[in-house]
Amino acid sequence: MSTMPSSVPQPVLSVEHIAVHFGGLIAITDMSFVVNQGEIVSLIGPNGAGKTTAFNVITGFLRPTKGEVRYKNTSLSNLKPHEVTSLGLARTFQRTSVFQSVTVFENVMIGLHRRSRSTLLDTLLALPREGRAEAELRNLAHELLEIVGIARRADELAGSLSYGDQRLLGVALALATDPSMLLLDEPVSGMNATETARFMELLNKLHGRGMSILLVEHDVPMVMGVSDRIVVLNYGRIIAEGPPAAIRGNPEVIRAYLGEGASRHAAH
Amino acid sequence: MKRLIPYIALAAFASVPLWLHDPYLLNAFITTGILIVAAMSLNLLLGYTGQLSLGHVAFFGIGAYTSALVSLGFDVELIGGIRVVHEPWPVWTGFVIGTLVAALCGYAVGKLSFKVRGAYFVIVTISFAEVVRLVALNWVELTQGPLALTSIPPMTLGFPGVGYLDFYSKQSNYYLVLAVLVVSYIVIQRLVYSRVGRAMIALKENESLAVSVGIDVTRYLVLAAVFSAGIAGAAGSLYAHYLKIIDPDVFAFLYTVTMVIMVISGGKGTLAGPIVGGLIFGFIPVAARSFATPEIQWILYGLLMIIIVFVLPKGIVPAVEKWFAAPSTRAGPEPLQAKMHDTP
Amino acid sequence: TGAAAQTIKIGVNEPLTGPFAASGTYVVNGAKIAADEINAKGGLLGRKIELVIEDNKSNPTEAAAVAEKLITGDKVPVIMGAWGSSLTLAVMPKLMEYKVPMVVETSSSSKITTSGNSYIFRISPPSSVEATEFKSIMPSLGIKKADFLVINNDWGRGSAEDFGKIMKAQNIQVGLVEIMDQAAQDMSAQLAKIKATDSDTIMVTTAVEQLTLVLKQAAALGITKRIVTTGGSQNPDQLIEQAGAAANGSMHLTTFAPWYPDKTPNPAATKYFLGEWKKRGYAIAGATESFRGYDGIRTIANAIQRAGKAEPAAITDALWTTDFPGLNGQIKFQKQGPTGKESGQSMPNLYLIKIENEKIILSGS
Amino acid sequence: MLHINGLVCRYGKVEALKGVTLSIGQGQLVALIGANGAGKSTTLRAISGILPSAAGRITFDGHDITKCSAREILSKGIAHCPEGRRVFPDMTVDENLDMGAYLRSDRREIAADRERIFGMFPRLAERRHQVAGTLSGGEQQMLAIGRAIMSKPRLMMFDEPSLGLAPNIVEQVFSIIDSIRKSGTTVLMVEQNAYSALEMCDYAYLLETGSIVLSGSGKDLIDDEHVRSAYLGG
Amino acid sequence: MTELLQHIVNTLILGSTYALLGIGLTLIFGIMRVVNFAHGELYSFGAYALYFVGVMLGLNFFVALIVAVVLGCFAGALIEVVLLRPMRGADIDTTMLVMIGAMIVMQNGEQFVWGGVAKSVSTPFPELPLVIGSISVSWLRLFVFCAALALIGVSYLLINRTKLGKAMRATFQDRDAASLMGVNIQFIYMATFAIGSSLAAAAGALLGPVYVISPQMGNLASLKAFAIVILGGLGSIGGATIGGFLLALAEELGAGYVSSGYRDAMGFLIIIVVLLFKPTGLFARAERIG
Ligand SMILES: Nc1ncnc2c1ncn2[C@@H]1O[C@H](COP(=O)(O)OP(=O)(O)OP(=O)(O)O)[C@@H](O)[C@H]1O
Ligand SMILES: Nc1ncnc2c1ncn2[C@@H]1O[C@H](COP(=O)(O)OP(=O)(O)OP(=O)(O)O)[C@@H](O)[C@H]1O
Ligand SMILES: [Mg+2]
Ligand SMILES: [Mg+2]
Repeated sequence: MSTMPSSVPQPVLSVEHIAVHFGGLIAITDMSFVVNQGEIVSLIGPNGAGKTTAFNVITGFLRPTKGEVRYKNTSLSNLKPHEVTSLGLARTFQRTSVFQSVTVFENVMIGLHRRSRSTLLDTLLALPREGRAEAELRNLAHELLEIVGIARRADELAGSLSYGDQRLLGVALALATDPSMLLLDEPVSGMNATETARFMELLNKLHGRGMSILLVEHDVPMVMGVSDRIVVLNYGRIIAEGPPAAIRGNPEVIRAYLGEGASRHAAH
Repeated sequence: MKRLIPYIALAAFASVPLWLHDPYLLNAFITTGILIVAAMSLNLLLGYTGQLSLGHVAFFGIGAYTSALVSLGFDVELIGGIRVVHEPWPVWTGFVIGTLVAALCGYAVGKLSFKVRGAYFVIVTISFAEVVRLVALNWVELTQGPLALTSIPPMTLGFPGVGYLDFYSKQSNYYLVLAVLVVSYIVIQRLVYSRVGRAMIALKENESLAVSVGIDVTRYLVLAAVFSAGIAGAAGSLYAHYLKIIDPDVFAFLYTVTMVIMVISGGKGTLAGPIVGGLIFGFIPVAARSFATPEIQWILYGLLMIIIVFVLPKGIVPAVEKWFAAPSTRAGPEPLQAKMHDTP
Repeated sequence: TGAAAQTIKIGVNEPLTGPFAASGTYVVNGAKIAADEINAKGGLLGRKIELVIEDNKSNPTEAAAVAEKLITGDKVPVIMGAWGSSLTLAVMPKLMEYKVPMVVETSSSSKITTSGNSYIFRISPPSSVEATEFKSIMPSLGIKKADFLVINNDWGRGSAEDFGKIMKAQNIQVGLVEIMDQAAQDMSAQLAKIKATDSDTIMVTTAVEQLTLVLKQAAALGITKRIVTTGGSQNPDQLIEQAGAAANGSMHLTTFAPWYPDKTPNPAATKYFLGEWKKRGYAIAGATESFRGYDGIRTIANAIQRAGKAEPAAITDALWTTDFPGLNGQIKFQKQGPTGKESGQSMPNLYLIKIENEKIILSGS
Repeated sequence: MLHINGLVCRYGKVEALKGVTLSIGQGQLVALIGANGAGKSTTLRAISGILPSAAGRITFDGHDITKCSAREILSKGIAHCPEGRRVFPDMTVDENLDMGAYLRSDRREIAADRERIFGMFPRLAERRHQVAGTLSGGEQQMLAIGRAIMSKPRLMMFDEPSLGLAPNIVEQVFSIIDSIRKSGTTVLMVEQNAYSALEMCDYAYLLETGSIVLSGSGKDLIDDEHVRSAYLGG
Repeated sequence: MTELLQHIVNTLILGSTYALLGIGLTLIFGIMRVVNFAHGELYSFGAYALYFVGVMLGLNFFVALIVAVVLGCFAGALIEVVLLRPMRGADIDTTMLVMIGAMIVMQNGEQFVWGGVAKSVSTPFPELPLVIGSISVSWLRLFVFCAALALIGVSYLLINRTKLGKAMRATFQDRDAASLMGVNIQFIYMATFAIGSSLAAAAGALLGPVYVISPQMGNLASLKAFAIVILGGLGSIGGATIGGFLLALAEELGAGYVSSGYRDAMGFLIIIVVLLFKPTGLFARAERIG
């Protein structure tokens, strides 16, 4: 897991000429970009530009009209979402998404589904292996809750958490699948500046462990702060790509996305 | 204390034939027990995966017919003039084959549910049950159609040469049903208290999220459907060999409704729910017989259902559990009401 | 109490709720008339008789449970029941188990008397008996080709088979055999298909509600073929009342002819029964079903009287020697089924009636 | 104009508000800030009548509205743009806007307002016949804001209006809110984007675990040490 | 050929009544998400109401028809207030159980009050059918057909064009948001259930005279109504209408050309097949993820 970012960029995720149409509506036209091993790439763009749609295509929830996505040289074209997850690609959702009526702890236990090695037979016959596997999972679950910082709410029902805590739980769920790459859809929306800063620390920690991250976010300071590279989408088309500094100054990006107050936002 | 309850209940049930000698009540225990097994199987689908199968009686009936036909033998001509003759086999093989055939049908329906969900799944299961009923009704050569399969032998256990145990008396049938019930209970318990059960709950709660953490929806729905149908088939087989006659009425919608009543009133998604609900709704008709006219018996039955749901909307067992749990640890806030469209 | 212990209990196992509720209730009403009549005359063996009436909910499982309750709980020595064939078939193993006889008043499946249950005594005719008797009436109708429209149960299917056999033997062509579901209300599709054939007669077997619909829908489709109904559950009066003009011209094979009490085998009893029926405010339409309940209880009472005690074995023996006039001919049980385990079957009379101008005309017996 | 006194709200047995007291003057823009789970949304829900309060009193223009239904409260002039968008997913953008004007009957004005909203958010105009459930997150947020404006309230409550919006749209939304206030409508705003909210408001309250712990002008709060470290990222 | 024409005419007539049953349930099940097992009982309620007013009180047939529909509306409102209002917020299975209870009580109540013997109602329409060439159809059924089409049209406009219709849809998509828009939630719940019920009662009152009226008449009606609603796609009036005609066609042709024993099986097979190809019914709405 802890491969150091090598000097020669190793593309892990490559999106190749993706197009998505909904009936007559074109959500994405010919989109291509890569994410390298251990990199944090942000996908930004105005509302309705097609960012979430791109996530849906990458994670197998949506079949593209055209094009292909590859992860570590495996084509994801015909994989179902759970198979994509098994390859080590995990996502969070833009709208808050947790298992509402079970506890926070149980949520993470569900998230750990893929990590258990017990088989149906173990389960039915209650073999000792089953018990060991379960105990292991419980430890992992506690660890994960510590990592995202909601361990103190472990026994509450997930549905009763506040908005921000639910988003953290969403991240814990994604981490539970033991991913090598994370796709985060607006993870800090609904968090204040201080909470956002804390979340950036978490991202950096994961980054430090070699995790590749694709981030969709409208919080410009945060995006500028954590990204190695930024891809800008507008009306389903990539209009700019490059390091944060270059993007911040790009006039087209300012017009389409950042707006006049960009400099003011950046100040904080 | 809580751990002991199942054992105490088991001991209590095992003692019933020792002190209860009224054959009519014992008969009520047996038929109720059979329906409870069926309700438990429905609970696996409804309570744990959230898929409401309103055609559940199809698996029950398929188990009953298969088991009866295996033990009675048949002789049919299929399309194309192929004649299939089956000589009677020992009854217990009927039980096994009935269970397996029902599970196989569960597999098929589970696969279907890969495509259709929610309300649409409900209607597919109803349709499936109706089609199966109509086949049983119209394929007279195999099933005798409305003429009913009669003279079905009682359940026997054993092998040629070793000796046979036959379940003719009420007492033996009672213990047979109890045994099947206990085995089903254990199987369901093992499933739902493992990662399989967590996967099912995840599907019920939020399917796209479940998928995104790597849970294979189809696999777990099919798994639940197979076990559920198999257990229902086993119950159906017990029914056929106990009643000794079956006709296409075993596919009546009323039986599904009865199972649903037992599950929901007792508490869906709890292990003991179908048993508690089953005992209540199995014995109300028996009790009501003694003091009310037929229509009034039914009306009381319906009213009681409404009242139970009004007073204990989550079912009896969860209410009792909540009662016993210390208020500080258990009574968490009510979760946000899940919206139909709150899926991510 | 003493008085209660003194009564002779007779179990009645009938559908009082569910799809067969109407018919089951008719039969029970007939049974009550018989019981009251007997008690008014001083009862049996010096004791009153008491009907223990239980609802089998039109459901075989319940029918079996009810039998269990009647026999083991109420300790009845004899039962009447259980209307539908599948209900009766479900009860039969219980009779064997507890060795209690049952008089079957309505069911028509041939299996009931041929499966080797020696506690069964049936007073209603199975369709084979009906068909055999119909053979003598048939020539007068001049049928050349007949289609069938029957209810999808043992009764309908059995009729189609038995009547078809008899017709073929008489060189009458048998065309379509169409089926209608027990709960179906719309038979237009089947009738449209029948309308298009070259048959001259439609043989219909089902109970009165569905029959009403068949007649109305046939009229709506402009079907002019002769309609002959079988099975004895037609209630011609109800047909006239509910189908109106659509019933005109239809013919019905029935086992009871209350419209012409003088032509029945036992005019005095018929008149008494009809008088009681009216006095109690029941719709006359029900008489053709309820008389079976009346005859059933009288058959049982007659057997108990001769047996001299209200015990199952004695009653079974006495039933074998029954020979008394029912409303519809002599009740007398012939042996049917495998030797050594025979069931009893009585052979009632059969009438063919015709509805003309909303009146019932007796056209053959 | 709006006074809240000792408001207590519970979810089951959990006390989310433990006696909140605040007031809003006519024509003011008031900001309510606080951490996740502090009870900001709960406060708004209680005011707009979709959540019953366990204790306390809410008065609007001197009338007690504590026990009023959501419909009555809206007809008195308080609108609530809820957290998490809550658009009607199976209805089109147009129909959603119609619902915003549910209690109004001035057809011509409604049509004009609708066009004004399409002017503010051209994106919505492009999508007017699309069902709202298939809109992107930000598009839904715009719709939710537009829908709330359609009801023409005297007190407008926004729960995190900038949530999920692109920075240029956020700017625009804040300027819309500013112009709403300028047109005489009172505004109560909950915002995680605390800096912007505090900058533009007349008065602000800080809510922590169900109680108001601090209040003052926006400037006062920005300068407060605790606020800076806990909400403004230090 | 003649037979086929007759089958098609039958399909139209039968389909219109199926559609009527279906749209009533579309409101209650498709929009409100109440699994209303009592729908068939409201159908038979309508039929018995017609019998009571038209035959026992002797009012004019058409007046009786209208009274029956109005009574159905009241019955629906009553059920909503007494049985469903206390269950607000309970999950769908729990309310389903309440409605099963209501079904059992109503059906046996009917039998208790009216007895098990079927009732029939005579109508002012001529008994002789209308014959066109080789096709014939009864006047009563023709009237039922027209009345059903009219009711379907009115319902369509109500749901899709009126403010009330919009408020209904909004309420059941997001109750809290709808109440924030000023919708009177309690009223909408009651009105929706009452309108759905009155449509069921209308179907019963129209079909009562065509068939016979019995306590069990609702059983099949419920089952078919569910099938129709789902075939058409939840919540779509147009879908339910087409679903109704499709089911009638499948049954009619199934009985006519396949086997009458499998008449009902045809309908259910069609449903399975349609749902396999279009898993959310004929008129599905787009859903999105993420
Ligand atoms: N299922 C669908 N049917 C029709 N249109 C859709 C569907 N899903 C998405 N769209 C449209 O496609 C466009 C892209 O949507 P997407 O959700 O990808 O935007 P986004 O970039 O994530 O925006 P935001 O920043 O607001 O979340 C939007 O205009 C949306 O309305
Ligand atoms: N439906 C609910 N059921 C139970 N508890 C709830 C519910 N909604 C909120 N809570 C609890 O009430 C408290 C206040 O929640 P509220 O949503 O008002 O917070 P908030 O200040 O709006 O937070 P955020 O910034 O995350 O939106 C939290 O502790 C939360 O867990
Ligand atoms: Mg998005
Ligand atoms: Mg909030």
